[in-house]
This record gives sequence, structure tokens and C-alpha cells, in this order.
Amino acid sequence: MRYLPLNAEDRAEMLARAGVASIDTLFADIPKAKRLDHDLDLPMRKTEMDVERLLSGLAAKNVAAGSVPFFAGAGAYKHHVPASVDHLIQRSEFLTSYTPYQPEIAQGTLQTIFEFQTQVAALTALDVANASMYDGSTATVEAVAMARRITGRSKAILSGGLHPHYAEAVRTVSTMAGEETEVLAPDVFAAEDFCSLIDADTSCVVVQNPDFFGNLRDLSAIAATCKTKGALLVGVFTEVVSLGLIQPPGAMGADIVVGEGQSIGNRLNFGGPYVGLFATKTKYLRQIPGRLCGQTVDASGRRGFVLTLSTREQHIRRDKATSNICTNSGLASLAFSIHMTLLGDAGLRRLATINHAHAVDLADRLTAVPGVQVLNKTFFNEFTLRIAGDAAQAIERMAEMGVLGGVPVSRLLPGRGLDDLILAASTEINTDADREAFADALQGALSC
Amino acid sequence: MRYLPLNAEDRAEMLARAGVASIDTLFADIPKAKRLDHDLDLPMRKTEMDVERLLSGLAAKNVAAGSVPFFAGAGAYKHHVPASVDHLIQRSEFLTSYTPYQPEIAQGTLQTIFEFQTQVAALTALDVANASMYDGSTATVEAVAMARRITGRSKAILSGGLHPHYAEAVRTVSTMAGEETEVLAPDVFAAEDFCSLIDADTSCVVVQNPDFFGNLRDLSAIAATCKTKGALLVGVFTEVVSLGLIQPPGAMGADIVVGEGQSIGNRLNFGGPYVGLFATKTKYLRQIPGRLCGQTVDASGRRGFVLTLSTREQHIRRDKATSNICTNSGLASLAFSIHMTLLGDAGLRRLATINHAHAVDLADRLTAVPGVQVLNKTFFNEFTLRIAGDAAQAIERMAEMGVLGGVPVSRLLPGRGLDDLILAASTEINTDADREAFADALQGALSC
Amino acid sequence: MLMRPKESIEVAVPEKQTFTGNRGLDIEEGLIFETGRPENTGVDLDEPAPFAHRLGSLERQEPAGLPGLSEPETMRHYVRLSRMNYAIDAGIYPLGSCTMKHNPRLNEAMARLPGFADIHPLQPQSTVQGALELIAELARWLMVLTGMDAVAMSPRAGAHGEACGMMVIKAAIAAKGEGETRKIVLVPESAHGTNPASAAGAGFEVRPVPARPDGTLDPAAVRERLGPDVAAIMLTNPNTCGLFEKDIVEIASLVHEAGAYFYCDGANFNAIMGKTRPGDLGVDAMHINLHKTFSTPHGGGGPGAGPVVLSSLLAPFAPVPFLRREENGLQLVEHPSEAPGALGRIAAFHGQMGMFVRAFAYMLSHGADGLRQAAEDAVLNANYVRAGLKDLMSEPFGDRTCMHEVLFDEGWLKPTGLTALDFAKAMIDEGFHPMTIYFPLVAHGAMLIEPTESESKASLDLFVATLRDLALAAKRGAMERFAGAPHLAPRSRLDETRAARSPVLKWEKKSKITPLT
Amino acid sequence: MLMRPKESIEVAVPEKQTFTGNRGLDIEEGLIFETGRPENTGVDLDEPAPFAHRLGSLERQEPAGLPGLSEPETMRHYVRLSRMNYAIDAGIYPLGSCTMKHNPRLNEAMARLPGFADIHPLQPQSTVQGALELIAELARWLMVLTGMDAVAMSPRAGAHGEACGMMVIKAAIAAKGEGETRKIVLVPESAHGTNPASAAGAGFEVRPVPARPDGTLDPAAVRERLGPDVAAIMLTNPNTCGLFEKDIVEIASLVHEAGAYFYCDGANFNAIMGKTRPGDLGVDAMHINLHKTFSTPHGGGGPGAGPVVLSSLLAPFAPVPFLRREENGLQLVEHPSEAPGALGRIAAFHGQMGMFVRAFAYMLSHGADGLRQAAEDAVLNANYVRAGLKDLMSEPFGDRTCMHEVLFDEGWLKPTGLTALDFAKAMIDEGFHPMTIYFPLVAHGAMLIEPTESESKASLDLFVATLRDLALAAKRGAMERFAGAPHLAPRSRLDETRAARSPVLKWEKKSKITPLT
Ligand SMILES: Cc1ncc(COP(=O)(O)O)c(C=O)c1O
Ligand SMILES: Cc1ncc(COP(=O)(O)O)c(C=O)c1O
Repeated sequence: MRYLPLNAEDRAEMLARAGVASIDTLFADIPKAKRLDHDLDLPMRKTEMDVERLLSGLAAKNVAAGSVPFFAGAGAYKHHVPASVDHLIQRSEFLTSYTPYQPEIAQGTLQTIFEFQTQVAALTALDVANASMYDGSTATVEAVAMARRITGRSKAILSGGLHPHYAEAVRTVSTMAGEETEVLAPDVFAAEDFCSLIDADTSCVVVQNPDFFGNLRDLSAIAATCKTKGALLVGVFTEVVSLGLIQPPGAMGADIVVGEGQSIGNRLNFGGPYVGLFATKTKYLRQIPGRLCGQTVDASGRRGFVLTLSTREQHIRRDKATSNICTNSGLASLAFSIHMTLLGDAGLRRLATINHAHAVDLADRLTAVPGVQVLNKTFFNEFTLRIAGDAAQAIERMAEMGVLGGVPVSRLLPGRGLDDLILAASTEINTDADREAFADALQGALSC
Repeated sequence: MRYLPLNAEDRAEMLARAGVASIDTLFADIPKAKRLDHDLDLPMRKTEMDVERLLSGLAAKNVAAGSVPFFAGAGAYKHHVPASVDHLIQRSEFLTSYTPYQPEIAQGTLQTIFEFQTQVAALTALDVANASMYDGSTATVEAVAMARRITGRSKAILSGGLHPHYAEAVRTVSTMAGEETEVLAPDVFAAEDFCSLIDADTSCVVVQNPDFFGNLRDLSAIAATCKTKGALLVGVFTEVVSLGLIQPPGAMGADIVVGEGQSIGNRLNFGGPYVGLFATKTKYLRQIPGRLCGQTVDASGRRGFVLTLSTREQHIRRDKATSNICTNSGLASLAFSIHMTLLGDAGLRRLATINHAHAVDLADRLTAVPGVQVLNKTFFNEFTLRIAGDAAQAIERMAEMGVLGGVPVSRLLPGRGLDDLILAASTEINTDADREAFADALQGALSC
Repeated sequence: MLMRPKESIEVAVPEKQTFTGNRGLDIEEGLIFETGRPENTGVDLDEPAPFAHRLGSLERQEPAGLPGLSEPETMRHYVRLSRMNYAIDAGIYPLGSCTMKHNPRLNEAMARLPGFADIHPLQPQSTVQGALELIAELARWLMVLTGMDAVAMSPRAGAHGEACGMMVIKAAIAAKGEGETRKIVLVPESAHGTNPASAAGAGFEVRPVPARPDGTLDPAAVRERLGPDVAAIMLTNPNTCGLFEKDIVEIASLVHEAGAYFYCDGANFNAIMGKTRPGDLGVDAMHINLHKTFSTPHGGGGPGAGPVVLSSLLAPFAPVPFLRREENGLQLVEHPSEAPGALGRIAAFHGQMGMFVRAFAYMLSHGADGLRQAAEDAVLNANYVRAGLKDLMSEPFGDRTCMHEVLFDEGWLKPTGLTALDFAKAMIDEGFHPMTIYFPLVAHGAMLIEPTESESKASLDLFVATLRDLALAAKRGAMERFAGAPHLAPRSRLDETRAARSPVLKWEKKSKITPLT
Repeated sequence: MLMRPKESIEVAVPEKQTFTGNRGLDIEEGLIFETGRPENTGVDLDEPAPFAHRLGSLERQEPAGLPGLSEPETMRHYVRLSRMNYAIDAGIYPLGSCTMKHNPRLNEAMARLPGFADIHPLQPQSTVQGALELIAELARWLMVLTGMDAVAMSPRAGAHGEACGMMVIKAAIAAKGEGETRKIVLVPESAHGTNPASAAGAGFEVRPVPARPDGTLDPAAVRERLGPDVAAIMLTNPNTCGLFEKDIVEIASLVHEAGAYFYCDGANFNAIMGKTRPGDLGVDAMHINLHKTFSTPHGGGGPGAGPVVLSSLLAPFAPVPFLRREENGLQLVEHPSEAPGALGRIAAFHGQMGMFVRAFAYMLSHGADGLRQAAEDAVLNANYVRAGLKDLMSEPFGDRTCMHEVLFDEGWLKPTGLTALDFAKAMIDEGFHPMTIYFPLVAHGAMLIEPTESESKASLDLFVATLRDLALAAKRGAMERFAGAPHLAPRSRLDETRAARSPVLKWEKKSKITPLT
């Protein structure tokens, strides 16, 4: 087998050197009755060529974003990632190294984490960021848990503009942990008012911006109320590119900011792996979940980096840890950091502006389609359409016409009377022709 | 521009430090009348996304070997290359390094060349191999030139079984250099007899095995005659995988062996870049063209490698050099060497056997098609078909049916009365279904 | 900008100073914040035509100040940094419990096929049937390999799988009406830190179970601690000492008899795949780290994937999403409302598809036969290392064979005054990544070596011989090899105390460190 | 097998010996012939069903004896070896005449599209119209950039392009009936070695032309040497001293008046693209190294591509293949019989398609504006380096600005007793690849620095500062930095004399080198 260096001769010699009679001797602790004495009912080994054929066959059954006009968003966005990013994250020394537990031979990984932390803190306008979470949704779960630890209160209030998957994850995990969560009704028009809901048992309010429906939200008022009431404000984003153009949650008073970093450096991957971003204020440093990289010096006085403040973490603090996270999103955070390094402020702002321009153009084109209404007053690169018909059906029909025309709100919020809503996103990858194709397809779908 | 690190501010500051008034001052030596004062009539810079779109569009207009049943050969073969090969040759330190002129910081490249040389010598059963030539055809040109230098004679006799492009290249370059070449008539049945042609002015005889028509040739008799007459025997191969299963030219008495290494580690690339292999006997060492890597020690006595015997080469010997070659096929030879390291003897023999088995199966299937005749008594993975019809037209028709069914001999040998011949190759990439599709398509093509 | 930590270098390498601080191919590299500029960029993007924005009043006021680098500078930055890392591709990476095996590049290529990498989690399911099939097939392999009835695919890593498993158990207990009574989870002290953390995160209280002197769990000790307040036991098997829990079947029965569930930490599944099935051993839930057993790359810390296989008892409580085969193909069940009684949802979307593709490519490549062979080779390699070292080093649980990893402790180092850490750092100078040290906590100065099946005999021979050389050097008092090691790495020993005492967690203009002298 | 060159290491690094010979991340690696075994393989292939072979009597008798390595071992072998290399991606690579610029990864991705990488040179032309279009477009760009009328795309590298150009000239001369009389090609002494070698290979006799004290060619010296026996002149422009041949137009006229042709070595085209056109300067033929000017990677020695642009006078003699636009699309003219009067064919198939894709991606990315900017930045960078060093180093042709590369000589080192080689090797310790040394031959101990446009100002600042530090160290007699340098590279100075004296060009069981002591 091509991945196994030992051959039969090696095995025999090694068994002899180890002083055991046969390989099965080494498995003697397995109760005899439970030992497998036959191959499992699975195929036998395959050549590389055959594996390629089989998997390419499966891949070919899917419609890839690059092959059709594509407008799906709702928390995962198709952006253009420079070829150099993928090349760099495939460097053996990044790809096949472990968590940097031996810092003297892991400075590459450590310095990139330090840079990542700095980038995330700057983007979110907060003091300090960690080395990444699994994704935006689990980062949100962690943020709520952290807010509970800090405030000693239970109730988390989740905005009706929070991504429904995020809200469900927070609700599920909180419920299991015996904590209280209040999930507000879907808030298509960003009209909800939290302030009256925040009480003495409120640990935090979780608000997304741009929200799930694409609306931009000014968090300043909520932040002020939270402050007064002793609750924390958790700012969430699912489209990190927006931070190039809109006010970051940190600048509007959020205490913890979490979000999805997939848009920068990472592909859609059918939902994962992605990368969760997590930032907060210095005063909450010791409550941060996950890894932190810090600067120090070596014995010769040279600058170097190490994982630090690990007394917060599971491997030291065990059941008292700030989180159970161990493996995080290392390579995806590296991809994020490399892409962000290529962009810089100027590139990010330009990218965000193009996204916004494309979305504005799309909104204008779709508004012109009979039976279609854009519901947003403000948005970044995604907005909500109300159509004269069933959104899921329209999208299915458009797919048959070769256009992936957004996400039906009902897929995430079924049974909420929102069956006529579509979330449509336009990033830098869409051309004029793509957007025109979308308008045409939607018109077609609605008229059949 | 993303590839240019200097910005306007840098440029101004650097001009000032260099003490020049403007960038144009630095171009003052260009005669004023010849300076371009406008942009050339070419498009302006493009984003990475736009370049990708444009080139993907062009690529999509071609029918790739992996997408259809594929049987073209005639000197270029579609084999399966393990994914690890492509990963490794993209390591920055291999991909973006220069010819190893500073050996202390190029041991990676040098050791791989040393290993490559050893592999090529072993495969061809000769004493010594060089660090690569451009491809099989130019290696053949160099071999003939080397034979002339060694023998002091001019005439090169080229077998009618030599790849026509190789023969044309030798003829062209020889003619220009004022040397004589005798190109024998196409020899479909490997029936030609050289022995009578070899005379006192003959520098070498050039014979391919398996020959252009797929026949296997025993070179021993020719080798013996050459030896008697003081001429050298140049053995050529275009399918290096064959050396896993058939007698290598060195073992049959060839003095110089050259060939195409594309099949191992390299893709079809529409004809290039490929990698020329070049091996010979130790006694001709100082006449070898191109680079040689040799073993030595460093100041501490550790083993190391350097480019050596460079007094043969253009940068030292200039117009008296054994060749003008400078840049060779470095990375393609590395791909060859890595793939060969993965294969080893056992893997190479297995690979060659599968190729042969597939070709035998294909020959049997095609023989069963009415109006089709396999002309070869012996072959490796490629053979010649005679069909009842025009080969080029049949192949064009098959292409319309989605089968790339070999190469018409007339494409390389037009006007020679060989219009009904097809060269068909089957490698490990073909499935039973592919071969069946070929037989069906050929039958279809012949019956319309 | 010139970056020449001249002073510090003088200290670092007194034998051979350079002006740059570089040493041949070892090239120092500054931070992007020192080399980049916010107005520069390595990405060309056409300026959009003027348009009326729809941002309301929320346009960003203060730029983030992030530096940009041109593409060549970016390339160099990361290539230089990468060269300061050790990697599996460069040598044995014998971190116990981490299963640092070969990461096939075929898997990388497959995961990058546009049909997998460029599909959106919420595009119509009719347009992603190939992806759903892959997930279903991978799930089937996992169930067959483990002998279990269901699998929750969405957990992002092992710890997330543990959390998922604990919550599933909690839901099952709640469904039985025992939610208020069963609050305790038994966790051996040798457990990985994520186990107690995951149990606590799901609102359980963690109670330790001690091991026998032979390093395995005593059924009697388990029985003693079981009761109507116990929700589950969380065992690792083979355990973190590299030993198979030989009484596992009995323990499972006891747990079940007591009305509790058996969660198995499957991080060490590599040792037993194809040799026995956790389902047959009585396991109710187990996560599988695809980034360990099934070769998806660790990537300097992730991402991974931690699917959780479940017994039929727990299957109904699995979180969404899951797959259902319907007339028109595979369909995702995505909303808790469609799966009443189920746990709910633990994260967005459907799981780590990119890792699924890699893991499935690995499984297909091995087949049932190859996976069993891999397990056998992994165990053989560990025992070969053990045999080569056991006369020099001390074993906390006596002279016995191990599974896929071998545990030594620092007992043998005591007379030398050296620690496991010193020994580990000296290994770095020899070109080896150290083993896991100080885990599991049940051994004093643990040194846990997991070679994996990816090592050749020659590689192990050199590894063993070198560790022997070092051990003998330690015993004969050759302190210079250990004191302050490593000496030959990109950095000498780093001051972790200082890092924690006054944390510098991001670059700031003022935070430039001045050399300690 | 244990590989531990213990003895030699003791000598090499007396300050800090390791048992393995490794030094932290610098890991020694044996030859595959020492680590691999012929019965092992890293490629799985199914055994074919038994069949009757058709090999006649020609089955291979003796196995080649090639070792095989499993995939993990292979990975490690090459990754370790790679780490012993310098690379553009790791630092400035200022080899004069080599144009080591950034190699964009976009180009690599594009060249690997199946529509380019998996097409066969002889499949029906109707199935490769996209490829032919790309070649035609690339050809058009080359012609527009150079102001020439045709381009032969098949040459494999610069030297092959030279040979092609020389043969085209020979064919043109023969067509004029002067084949027997015009046998001489004038080549300045500063020319790259390939120039005389290529001319000689095409059956010409090479005659030198001396340069003026300012490093450029004197029209008078050319005129003197022209005559009815001269076939061509071969000039490099900008020349290999980094200077633009300012009298090139006059020289071209003289050459043409004398009935000869003007071949230009276009290796240095990077300096002038978009600034002037060789066609306007009177050039008849010029190769372009796509692997220099147009960024295709050097790959440790190739492959490259060397298309030759031709004036209308020479176009009819271009070799096959070439493209013709016909009704049904682009068609390759592949056979000499279709192109009577043409040179013939110089190699199989159609040229270096893989390099064409990369070069075209580079051109498209830059556009006309970007290419000119690149040329300007390349020239600016060279002059910036020159300005930073000229007070310490000596310039063979006086204090004047340069084009894309700056030439120093070792004159300034004379008093120190050091050579250009010593200086170059000391640069290695500082983390820099040396400049080109001892070329061109017209300078005494040439040191030719070509930074290219890919270097940032910060990179050049560090480079200049370090060279200044070294120069000052040399001047003040700090010999230890130079004697026997490099000291910090994977190998110390290698014994090239020994390599040439008793050549060991392949591995043989007996050829193991024993340390010299
Ligand atoms: C025994 C054990 N359990 C659990 C984990 C946690 O897995 P992950 O890092 O994937 O979250 C690990 C990982 O190191 C482990 O070794
Ligand atoms: C001036 C000059 N001419 C010609 C060549 C030869 O080009 P190639 O190596 O592509 O054959 C070179 C390459 O180094 C060169 O620098």
C-alpha cells in the first residue's frame, strides 16, 4: 500500500526485535470475542487513479459556483481568492505541522497567528483577538458563554436578525448547559427593539451586522443600553468583507465581536471548514476561549512567539476551562491572514466597494423585474427580495435554467410565513452579464 | 500592479537617492527617435480574476485527454502522475531557484540531479547520463552531433522507424551545420536493413525502439555492424515506460541512448515542456552535451554535489563547446525523478505490464472491427492500424463522437502513401469501457 | 526599512555573527506591520464606476490600518516563515495522542475539485447530490468501521464531537425524565483535557476515576462510582497511556446497567480500526478525529473534523443536519422542527466538507484491508520504538506491550537532574520533533511517543538510536546538550513566563521588544 | 539503515556537534539508493489479468535496480532536499543576466488547467482551437512588443532560440546564393557563452568584436570587421554589462549595408519592454527568454522557452510549425513540405505550451502599461543598488547609470587579497544569493547584480546595507568572514576540483566518498 513504508520483511524483523511472536499478540488485550477476524464489509484498497475517478465522478454531480451565475450568500460567500494564497497554505511546513507546542520549531505558525490576531483586532476595532474558532456560529456560541461567565447572568437575547443557524446553535448549546436564551422573531426590517428586553438577568445581547436580511444596523444605541444594564453586547458578522466599508462593531460599542472569516482566503467548501473570528476588550482577556499567541524573547534576546495564557484552556484547566476547544481553524485562519496581507487596507476597501457596487446594481436590476421588491433600505452585498411566488420554487426553477439565484429564507426559517423571501448576494465575482442572467431567470421563474 | 512592490513614493525617493532627475534619464541611451512615447497597442493590466476568466475560456475550447476515451501517442503519452509529484515540484525551493551555480545553497537541486542521472543510466543500461536535454527530439540532434565529434565522420543514417519529427530535426540542424544525413524511408514493418548502408563516412546509425510504428526492434545486430565499421549506434525511445518491460538499448549495444522522458512525471502539455534523457558510455564522457552533476565533499568532509566537467560547456568553452545548451529541463527532470522514485523497479515493471496488457487488449478489440488490421507482430503500448479508409478523416469523425482515437500517420508523414494508417496507444489510464468505445467509434467512423 | 536585530544576534550566535542576523538559508523575517503599508496592495481590482451607495450612515470611519504587501513580498514573507516550522513532511512527528501521519496530496487535490470546493451549503439540494452522496458514503464507512448505527457529521473537531456526544446524552437522559438527577460524568484522570471541559460545557459535573497500577481502568472502581446520579462515563480507548482498556466490555455493561451511557473518546481509533469495533465493545457514542485517524492535515492547528458515531439508543437525539434518502435523491434534514426530539443544531451548515473529501479519499485508498494494515503497522511501530528504548527509559505501568503509542516517564532522568522538557528540547537540535510531554497527567513527566504507521523502519532506527545517544549522554552528565536547548533551532528556548506575565497579543507601534541584556 | 556521518560532522561544526548530523530544522538526507529498495513502491497499481504478451524476444533481462520509496518517504526525501535550496520565494536572487523575478502562482494554476495541460500535440486541431488561439495571441503580443513581423514559437530556451535564429539567417543567406561565402558571425567578447556556441553549431565561424572603454560597441569597430564573408552580428542589448548599446541603430545600418543580418540576444529584454522596440532599432532576429522577461519559473535549471521574433526579411525562413488562420479556424503548418523555402523543423511538436500559458498570463496581468512599468522599476532598482554601492566598489566602465543590472568588478577587492568568489560566498552566510560572478568576461572578476522589478525598496536597502557592511569588513581585513565561506549554509565550500578530477556522476555501491582528512 503506497502510504505504508513497511514491507513484509520489515514487519517480520521488527516483530522479532520487539520480541513478540505475531502482530496479533500486540492486540491481545482486545477481548477475543470482540476481535475482528475478517475484513469489514467495505471495498478493498484502490489505486490513486481509481480514487480520482470515483471522487471526480461525485464532484461532477454538483453545480460549482464558478460554472454558473451565482448569488447565494446567507453566511457563506463566493469570493475570488488569489492563487498565491492556496499555494502558500499548501507549503508542507504549514500544512503538515501540528499546533505549535514546541515554539522553537514553530515560529512560522506562531508569527502568522500573531499577525492574524492583530489583523482581526484591527478589523473589528477591538483590543485583542484569539487564534481562531471553528467558524462564525461556534464563535457566537462561545461569545455567549463568555458573556455569561463575565456577567454571572444567564439570559442571552438573540436578535431576530441573527443568522438562524447561529441562533439555533446558541439556543441548543445553552439549553443543554441549562442556560436561558431568548430568540427574537425574524426581523426582516431591522425594526426590533431590544432595549426593553434587557433586564438584570441578561448576560448579553447578540446582534448581527449586516444582519441576516442584509440590513445595516447601528449598534450604538443598544451598546449604550447594554452598558447601563450591565449586559454585554456581542456583535456578529457573517460577511467579513463588509468591515472594509462599514463601521466595525467594536467602534459602535460591542464588547465581544465574533464572525465568520470564510470570505477572505477560503472557499465555499459546502459549508466548512471555515474560520471563526473572535475579538474582545483587554479587560476580558482571561475569559477568552481558545488559543492566544503572544510575543516574547528567546534566550538570546531575539523576538519570538509562543502560545500563552493557556491556564484558560482545557489542557491545563480541564473542566474549569474557558472552552473545550483544542484543534481550531489553523490553516483557514492562515489563508485568511495571507489574503488580508495581500489586500491591506486599500485592497480591502476596494474589494468591499466593488461588492457593494455589484449588489446595488443587482438590486436595481431585480427591482425592475415585475413582482419583485427589494426590502432593504440599506445593505452591503446582500439583501432580501420579496417575490410574487414561492421563493424555494423560484430558486429551484432558476437552478434548472442554470442560475443559482440566492437562498430562500424559508430554508433557514421554515414555517414562519417568510416563504416569499429570497436572500440575494453579489460579490466581486459576478459580471454584469451574470446579474442580467439572474434578473432574466427570476423573471422567467416567476412567469411560469 | 500586484507584482510590483514599488509605489510612487518609493520611486520618487529612489530616483532622488540615485541622483537622477526622472526615470527617463535612465533610458537616455535609447536613441530619442526610437523611444516609445505611448502605450503599445495591447490591452492594459488585468485583475487576476479577469486573467483567470480569459484563460479558462481558452482552455475550455480544448478537449482534454481526461475527459474522453483517449488513445493518442506518437511520442507523447498520457499517463497518470501521482498528486505528490506535482506538489513537490511546486515547492518554492525547487520551482523558483536557478541553475545550481552556488552549490552550497543548491544541494537540493544538485542531489536530485545526481539521483536523476543515476536513474537514467540504470534505465538505459549505460554508464553515465546528463542532467537532461530539452526533449527527446533535441536530445537526438545532440546525440548525432556528439557521434560526429567522436568519430570525426559526417553521415548520420536515420532509421525509417525514427519519429518523423526527430528525423526532421536531425536533418534540419545537420544540413545547416553542413553535415550529411540519410533519412530512410518510412519502415512500417521494421524490415529495413542498415548494415549495407554503413560506410567509412558513417558517424552513426539512429534507431528507435519501440519504433515510431510501435514495433520492437532488436538492436544487437546493428550494434555489431556499427562496431565493425567504426560507427556509433544511437538508440532512441519516445516511450520511456517501455524500459520497464523491454530490453534497454544499452543492453543491446547502443553507444548513446536518448529519449523522451515525458511519460514519467509529466503531463502532455500540448507538446512541451518535456524532458530529454541522454546517456552514454564513460569513454565518451567529455563529449557529452549539457550539464553534469558530480559528487564531491565540502570543506568539512561532508558529501556534497556540484555541477562539474563544465569545461565542455558553452559558458567556458564558448564556440568550442559540446553544445550550446544552457537552460535545460530542470523541473521536468525533477518530476521524472520523483515519479521514478515512487515507482521503483517493482512499480515501473507493473506499470509497463499494465500498459502492455491494455495495448494487447486494444489490439484484439480493434482487430475485430471490420476493415481494420493491426500491422505489428510485436509492440509495447502502441501499434499501427491499417484501416479501410482515410485515417485522418476517421480520427476526425471519432473526435466528433467524443473519442480521441490515435494519430493518423499521414499527419507526420504526409504524401508518403500512408494515409490509411493510424497509430493507437493505450496506457494505464484507459478502462475497458474506453477501449470498447474506441472500437465502436472506429467501426462507426468506417461505416459512414 | 532596515531590520537588523544586531545586538540580540551577537548574543545568540557568538561563534559566527552575521550583519543581517540571517544564517545562510535561515532568514529572519519581520512582521507584516513592519514591512507593509496600508496604501499598498497585492490584489488588483478595477475601480467600480461611481454609484450611489446604500450604506446609510454606517460607512466605516476609521480605516483598520492594515498593511498591504505586493504579491512577491507576500510570497517571501510566508515562505520564510514556513521555513521556521517543523512538519511531518520533513521528519517524524511523534506527538503522542496526535496521530501525525502522512497527509496524502491526492486528498488535497480531491478537496480542491470545484465540484466540492466551490459549492454553497445552501444552494438547491438537487445541485449538490454528489456532495450529499459523498457524505452519506463516508458516514456509512464510519458506521461500518465502528459498528455503530448513526453518525452526526457536523462536529468541527474532536472536542466539538465530545460536546456533541455529551449533549446527545443529555438529551437522551432528559427524554427519560432523568435530566434533573443524572448530572455526573465519570472521567479518568488520564483523559485529554477536552473531555472534562466538554462534559462541563454540557452542564455536567466531572468526577475522576483512578486507574489501576497497570494503567487501565478497574471495573470495580467504576462500579463504585456509578449510581442514579451518573449520566455517563467518558473513556478513551486505547487510552492516553497507549493501552487498550481490557475490561472495557465489562465496564460498558456496568455503565449500561446503571442507566448511564458510555462515551468513548475516539482520538486513538487509529490503533484499532479493522481490529475491533467500538460498537461491539458497548460504546454508545464516540467522536472520530478525521485529522488524526483519517489523515486530514493538521495545518498548524486545524481545521479538523469530529463526526460522532452513535448507538441506536442515542441515534434519535442526533443534532441536525442529517441525511435522508428520498425518492428524488438524498435530502438534508436541516431544521430542528423536522426532527422533533433531536438535540437541535450545534453549528451552522453541514460540517467540514473539505475534511470529509480528504478523509474519504484516504479510506478509499486504503480499503478495509489497508486500514487494518495501517492499524497494525501503527501498533508495530510503537512497540518497535518501545523495544528500542525501554532498557534506558522508565515505563510508568511496567514492562508491557503498548498499542499505537508508548508512554515513558521522566523517572529515569531523575538522577541527572534533567526534565522531560530538557530532553525534548535536545531532540530538536538533533532534527526531531519531540514526543508529547507532560501528558497524560497520570505519568510523572510523561513522554508519550506515537510514531504512526507512516514511519519506515529506517526512520525509526535513526530515531531510536538518537534517543539512545541522548539518553546515554544525559546519564553520563553531558549537560551542554540539554541546558538551554535547543541551540540549533530558529530560536533558542523561548521565555514563556514572560509572555504570560505581560501579554503582548498583537503588534502595536509601541510594543517593540527591546532585547533583554 | 542508519546514516550518520559522525566523523565528518565533527569536523564541520566543532562548536556544536549532534549525533545525527542534523542541526535543528536542517536535516541531512541520504540518496534514494541508500534509503529505497527495488521491491518497494509508492504507486499502487492493480495487477493485470494474465495475458499473452506481444514482446517477441525483447523482454527486459536485467532489472534496472531502481529503488522505490513509499509515498511518505518520497515526500520527506524531496521536502528535505528542497530545504537545502535558496529560492526567489525566499529572498532576492540578484543573478545578473538571469532576471530572477517573481513567478506568479496564478500562472502555475493556469498552466495546470486540463484544457492546456492534458491536451496532446497531435490530437485533431479542431479539438485544440483554444490552445492555438493562445499561441497566436502570445505571438501577437511578442510581435507588438518587439515591433517584428513573425515569430518562431518552437525554440525550447534562449540558446535554442539563438540556434534557430542562426539557422534562419543561414537559410536566408543560402537563398541569396551566398551560403558558401558568408561564414562569419561577429560576437562581442561580452556575449553570453551560448551566443558563440549557437553560431558555431549552425556552422558559422565566430569572430570577436572588442568594446569601447565605456563598455559599448563602437560602430567603427563593427564596420572594420564587416565584409562579404560576414553573415551576421550577434549583439546583446542591453548588453551583458547592463548598458544600452547607444549606437545600435548605426550598427544595424552598417550590418545591413554589408549584406549581413543583425541577431539580437534578447535575454535582457526586461529592461526595455514598452520603452523601445528592437524592430525599430534594426534587429532582424531576436530570441526572448520567456523564463526571464515573462516570469516563467526557472525550476532549478529549466524548462524555459525561447521564441524568436523575426523581421519580414527573415520571416519566410522560419521553421515549422507555424499557425495559419483559415476558414475553419487556426491551422498548424507542421510539415516542411507545406512550407517550401522554410528552414525545416528544429524539434518535435509545437513548442513549450506550458510556458506559453504562464508567459501569457503574466503579460495579460501586466498589460502594456504594467510591462513598461516593470521595465522602469527594474532599471530603477538596479540604479538604486548602484548608487548605494558605487563609492565602495569599482565599476569597470566608469561612473554611469545602468539599465536593469549593474556591473562591478573585483578591482576594489585587490588590496584585500580577496576575490569576487570570496565575497560572493560571504553573502551566502548573510542570507543572500550572490550576484553573477566572473561573467561577463570583459570585466575582471565581474560582479553583475540584477535585482529585477520584483524587489521592494526595503529589500534593496537591506541588501545594499549588508553589501556595504561586508565591503567595509573586507577593507578592514576581517578575513574570517570570507575565508572558506560560506560557514552557515547546508554545506561549506565544496571541492569543485575534486569533482572534476575524478568524476562520480552517479551512485554506485562502491562510490561512497570517504571523508578527506
Ligand atoms: C485523546 C484526545 N482527545 C481529544 C482530543 C481533542 O480533539 P480535537 O483537537 O480534534 O478537538 C485530542 C486532541 O489532541 C486527543 O488527543
Ligand atoms: C545573455 C544571455 N543570453 C543567452 C542565454 C541563454 O538562454 P537559455 O538559458 O534560456 O538557453 C542567457 C541565459 O542565461 C543569457 O543570460
